[in-house]
Amino acid sequence: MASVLGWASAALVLVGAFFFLAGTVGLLRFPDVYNRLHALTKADNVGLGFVVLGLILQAGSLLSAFKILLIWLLVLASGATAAHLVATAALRGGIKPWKHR
Amino acid sequence: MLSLFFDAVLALALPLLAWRVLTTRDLYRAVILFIAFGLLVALSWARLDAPDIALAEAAIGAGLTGALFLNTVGGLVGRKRSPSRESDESREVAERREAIQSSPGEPVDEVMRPWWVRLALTVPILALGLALGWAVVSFPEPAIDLAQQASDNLEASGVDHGVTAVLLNFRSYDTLLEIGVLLLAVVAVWSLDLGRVRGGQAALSKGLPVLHGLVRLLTPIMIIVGGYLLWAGAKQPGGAFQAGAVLGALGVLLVLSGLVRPPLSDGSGLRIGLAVGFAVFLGIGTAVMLATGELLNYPPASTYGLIIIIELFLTVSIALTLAALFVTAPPRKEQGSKEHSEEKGEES
Amino acid sequence: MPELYLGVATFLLLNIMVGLIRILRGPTPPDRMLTAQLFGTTGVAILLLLASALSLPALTDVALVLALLGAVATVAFVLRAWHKPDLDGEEE
Amino acid sequence: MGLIGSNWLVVPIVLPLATATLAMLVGRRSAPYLGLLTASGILLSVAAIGLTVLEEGTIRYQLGGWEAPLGINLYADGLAVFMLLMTAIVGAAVSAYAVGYFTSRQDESGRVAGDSGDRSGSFWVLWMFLWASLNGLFLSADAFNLYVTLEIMGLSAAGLVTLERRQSALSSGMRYLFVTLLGSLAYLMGVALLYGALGALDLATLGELMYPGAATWSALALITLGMALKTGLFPLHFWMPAAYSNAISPASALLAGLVGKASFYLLLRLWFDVFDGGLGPGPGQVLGLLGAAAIVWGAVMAVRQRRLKRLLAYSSVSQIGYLFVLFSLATTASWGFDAWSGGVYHAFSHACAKAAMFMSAGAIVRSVGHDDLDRMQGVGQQMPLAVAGFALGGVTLMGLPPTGGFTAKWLLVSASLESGQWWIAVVLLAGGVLAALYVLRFLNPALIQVKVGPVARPATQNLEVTAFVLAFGSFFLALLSAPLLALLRIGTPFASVLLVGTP
Repeated sequence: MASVLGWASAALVLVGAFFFLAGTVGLLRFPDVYNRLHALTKADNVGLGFVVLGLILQAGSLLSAFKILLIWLLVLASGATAAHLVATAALRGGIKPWKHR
Repeated sequence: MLSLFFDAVLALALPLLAWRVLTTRDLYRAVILFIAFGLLVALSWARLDAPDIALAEAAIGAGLTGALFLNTVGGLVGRKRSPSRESDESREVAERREAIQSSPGEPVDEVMRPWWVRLALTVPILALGLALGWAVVSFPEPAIDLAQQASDNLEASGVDHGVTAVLLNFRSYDTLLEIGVLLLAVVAVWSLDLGRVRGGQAALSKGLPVLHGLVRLLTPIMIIVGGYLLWAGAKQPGGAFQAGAVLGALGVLLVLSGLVRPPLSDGSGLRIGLAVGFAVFLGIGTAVMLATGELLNYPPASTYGLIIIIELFLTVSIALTLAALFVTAPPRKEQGSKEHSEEKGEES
Repeated sequence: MPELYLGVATFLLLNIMVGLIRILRGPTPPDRMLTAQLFGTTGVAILLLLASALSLPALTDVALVLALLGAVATVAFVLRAWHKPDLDGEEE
Repeated sequence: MGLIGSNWLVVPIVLPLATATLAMLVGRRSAPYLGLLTASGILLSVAAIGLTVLEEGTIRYQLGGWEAPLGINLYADGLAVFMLLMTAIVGAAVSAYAVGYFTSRQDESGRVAGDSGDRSGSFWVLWMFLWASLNGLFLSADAFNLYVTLEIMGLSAAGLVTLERRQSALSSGMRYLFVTLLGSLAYLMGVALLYGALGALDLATLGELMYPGAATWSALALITLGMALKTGLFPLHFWMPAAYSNAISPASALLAGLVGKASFYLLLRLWFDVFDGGLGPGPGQVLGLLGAAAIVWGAVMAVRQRRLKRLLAYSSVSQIGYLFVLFSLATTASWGFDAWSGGVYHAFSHACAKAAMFMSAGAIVRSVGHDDLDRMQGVGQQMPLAVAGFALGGVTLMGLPPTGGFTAKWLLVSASLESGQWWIAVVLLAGGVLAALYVLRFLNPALIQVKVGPVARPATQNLEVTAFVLAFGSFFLALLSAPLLALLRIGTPFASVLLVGTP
C-alpha cells in the first residue's frame, strides 16, 4: 500500500514538473504577453496542483496536508488575479495582441 | 549528491543574478531581477537550514521590497515626464534615454560610467572578494561556541525556540535598538517630505473589482497567518518580524487597492501605532530593573509572558512601519477631502 | 523519495534560470512582471518539495508566506509603477 | 557599588530613546522642553558615571543579566566616559541652540518656511535617537551591538541633513546616507569575519582570542576602511564638504562635532583593545600618513573656499587628520600614552570648537541671509558675540594656549619628537599656521568697520549666546587637562607604559 502511494506521489510530482517545464517553454516561445500569460497560468494551476497532490499523498498529518492544499488555493487565487491585472494593464498600456498571419 | 547539484545551481545563479541587477540600466528590469534574486536568496536560506531568515526574506525580500521599488520606479517616471528642458545637457540625456528605451514609459538609469571608473572599481572589489574568500577558507575552529551556549541556556530563556531566545532574551538589547531603527526610518522618510511623490497612476480602470475580491479574500487569511507566525515563534521558526511583515504586506495591499485611504485616516493614531512596539519594549525593559536590577533582565517567573506581550506590540508596529514606508507621506492633521483633491489635481 | 523530490526541485530551479531569459529580453514591462510571478509559483513548489525531502516542516511556512505575498509586487506594478503612456505622455 | 550606582550607565541611552518616542507623539510645542530636560538628565548621569569611574575604576554592566560572550555588556572606562562627557557638553549646547533656531519660522537663507513646526518635531526625534546612539556606541562592549548603534547614528544623521528642504541638502543627505551605509556594511563584514574566526562578539573576549591570520587581517582592513570612510579621512572625505555645508546649522554642528568622532572612537577602541595595536606597526603608519596628508590638504582647500560653511567643512577634513596621526605614534613605547591621549584630547577640543563655529556660522547666515565670505564686511559690528565665538573656536583650531587644542597638540608633538618621527611634528605645526590663515579668511572681512544704517534683522541672540558659551568652554579646555588626563588613564590600553614612564 505504502509503495503504491509512493509511486502515485512520484508520478504526480513528475507530471507537475512537466507542466512547469511547459509553462517555461511557453513563456519563452509564445509571441506576446497575452499568450505568455496563458502559459504561465498552466504552471500556476496545473503544475503546482500536481506537485501539491503528490505531496499531500506523502503528508504526515492531516494538518500539514491541509496547509499544503491551502497554499495551492492561495496561489490559484492570487495567480489568477495577477494574470487578470497584468493583461488588463497591458491592454490599457497599448500593447496590441499578436495576430497570426 | 543531488542536493550538492541543487546548491551548485543556486551558488552559480546568485552572483550571476546580482551582477545583472547591478548592470541593468532599465530600472523595471533591474527591479524585477531583484525580485527574482530575493526569491533565490530565500531558497538559499532554506538550504542553509535557517528557516527563520528564509521566512523573513520570502516576505520582505521577494515580496515587499519589490513592491517598494516598483512604487519608486513609478514615481521616477512621473517625475521625469515634467520639465526636462533646463539645459542642453539634460535634453541630450533625455534624447539618449529615448534611444535606449525599448518601450514607452520605461525609466532608464542615466549615469554614464567611463571605462576607467569601472576598472578603478573592479580591481579593489576583486581584491576584496579574494581576501574574503581566503579569510573564510582559513577560518580556524572557533575557540568559543556561542550556539552551544545559547542552547544550554534555552531553558532559562522562557521560550523554546533558539532564534527567539537570542532575539528577545540573550541579545534583546540589540533587538530593542533595531526596533528603534524601524521607528527612526519612518521619521527619516517623513523628514524628506516626499508627500507629493507617489508612484505612477493605475494602469487599469477596469479590473479593480477583481483585485478587491482578492484583497477581501486575502485579508482574513493574512491576519490568521500573521497570528500563527507570531504564536509559533515561541517554539518554531516565526515571530514578531515575520508576522509583522505579513501584516505589513496586508497593509500595503489595502493601501494599494484603495480600500484604506493612504495616510491611514488619523495622524496621531498612526503615530501611536508606529511607536507602541518600541515604547512597550523600552518600558518593560526599564520596568524590570525594579525587580531584577538590570535593564532587560526579566524576572524568571514572568519571562514568557513578558516576551509574548513585547512580541505582540512589536508585530503591530512592524506591520504599520512597513505600510507607512510605502505611503511615504507623513500623516496630516487636516485630513480627507483636501488630501484627496490634491492627489487628483496632480494626476490631471 | 527524498532523492526524487530533490531532483524535481533542482529541475524547477533550472526552469527559473531558463526563465530569466524572458526577464532580460522583455520586451515589455508586463512580460517581465509575469515572469517574476511564475518564479514565485515555482519557488513555492521548490520550497514544498524541499520541506518534504529534507523533513523541514518550517519550510512549508516559508512557502505559505511566499504564496501569500506573491501578488503584492504584481499589484504594486499594475497600480503604481506602470504608466499609461497614451494618457499621461503629454501632460502640462 | 549600590543598585543605583551601576544603573546610571543605562540612563544616557534609555533616556534619549524614551524622549525620542515621546517627541514623536507630543506636539511640536512641548518637544523642545522635553529635549532640554533630557539634556540635563544626560549631563547629570554622565557626571555620576564619571565620578564613579574616577573613584572605583571601570564599570561592566550585563544587559539582561547574561554574561559576556552570550549576552551584551556595557563597559565604561576612562575613554568611554571622556567621550560621553564630550557628547553631553556639545549635545546640551546644540539642544539649547536648536530651541532658538526652530522658534523663528525662517530657514537658513532667511526665507520664511511654511512648516518649520514639522521640521522642529522631526529634529527632536532624530536628534534624540542620534544622542542615544552616540552614548550607546561609547558604552557598548559588543562588536555587533556597535554595528546597531552605527546604524541608528547614520540614519538619524542623514535625516538631520535632509531637514533643510533645498535640493542640494536633499542630494547631499542621500549621498551621506549611502556613504554611511557603505561604511557600516564594511564594518559589519569585518565583524562577521571576526565572529567566524573567533566565535565571539564581546570586545574583551575578542581581544583575548586575537591572533594574526587571514581572517583577522581582512577584518582589520574592512573595519578600518569603513570607519575611515565614515569619519571622512582623506582621501575618503569626498562626501563631507557638501553634507556639512548644506545641512541646517544645528545638524552641521552635530555632524562635524560628534558623529565623526564616534566612528573615530570605534576605530580607536577596536584598534587598541581588540586588534592589539593594529596587528603590527605597518597599518598604523599608513593611517598616520593619510592623517598627515589630510591636515595639509584640508587646510589648503579651506583657505581657498569662498563660502563660510564650506570653509568650516574643509577645516574638519584637516582637523580629522590630527586624530589619525596618533595611529602611527601610539605604540607600547614610553610615548604611547601621550600620543593616544593627545589624539583623544584633540577629539574633545575639536568637537566643542567646531560645533561652536558651525553654530556661530548658522546665526550669521540667518542674520545676513548668505554665507558668502566676500560680503561679510561689518558682521563683527552687528553680531559681536557670534564673531567672538567663531574667533575663540578658531584659536582652538590653531592650537594656541590655553585652548584644548594646545594640550592635544603638545601631547602629539612631544610624542612625535620622542619617537623620532619629527616630520609629523612639522606637519602638526604647519596645520596650525594654515588654520590661522583660514580662520582669518572670515575674521578679516568680518571685523572691518563699515557704515550701515539700522537694518531689521531677525533676532538671533539665543543662537549667538549658546555658540559663544560653547566656544568659551573650548577655549579654556587646557585648564582641565589634569583631571581629564587622569580620567583617560583609567582602563587605558597603555597602562603598562604608564607604570614604566613618568606620569
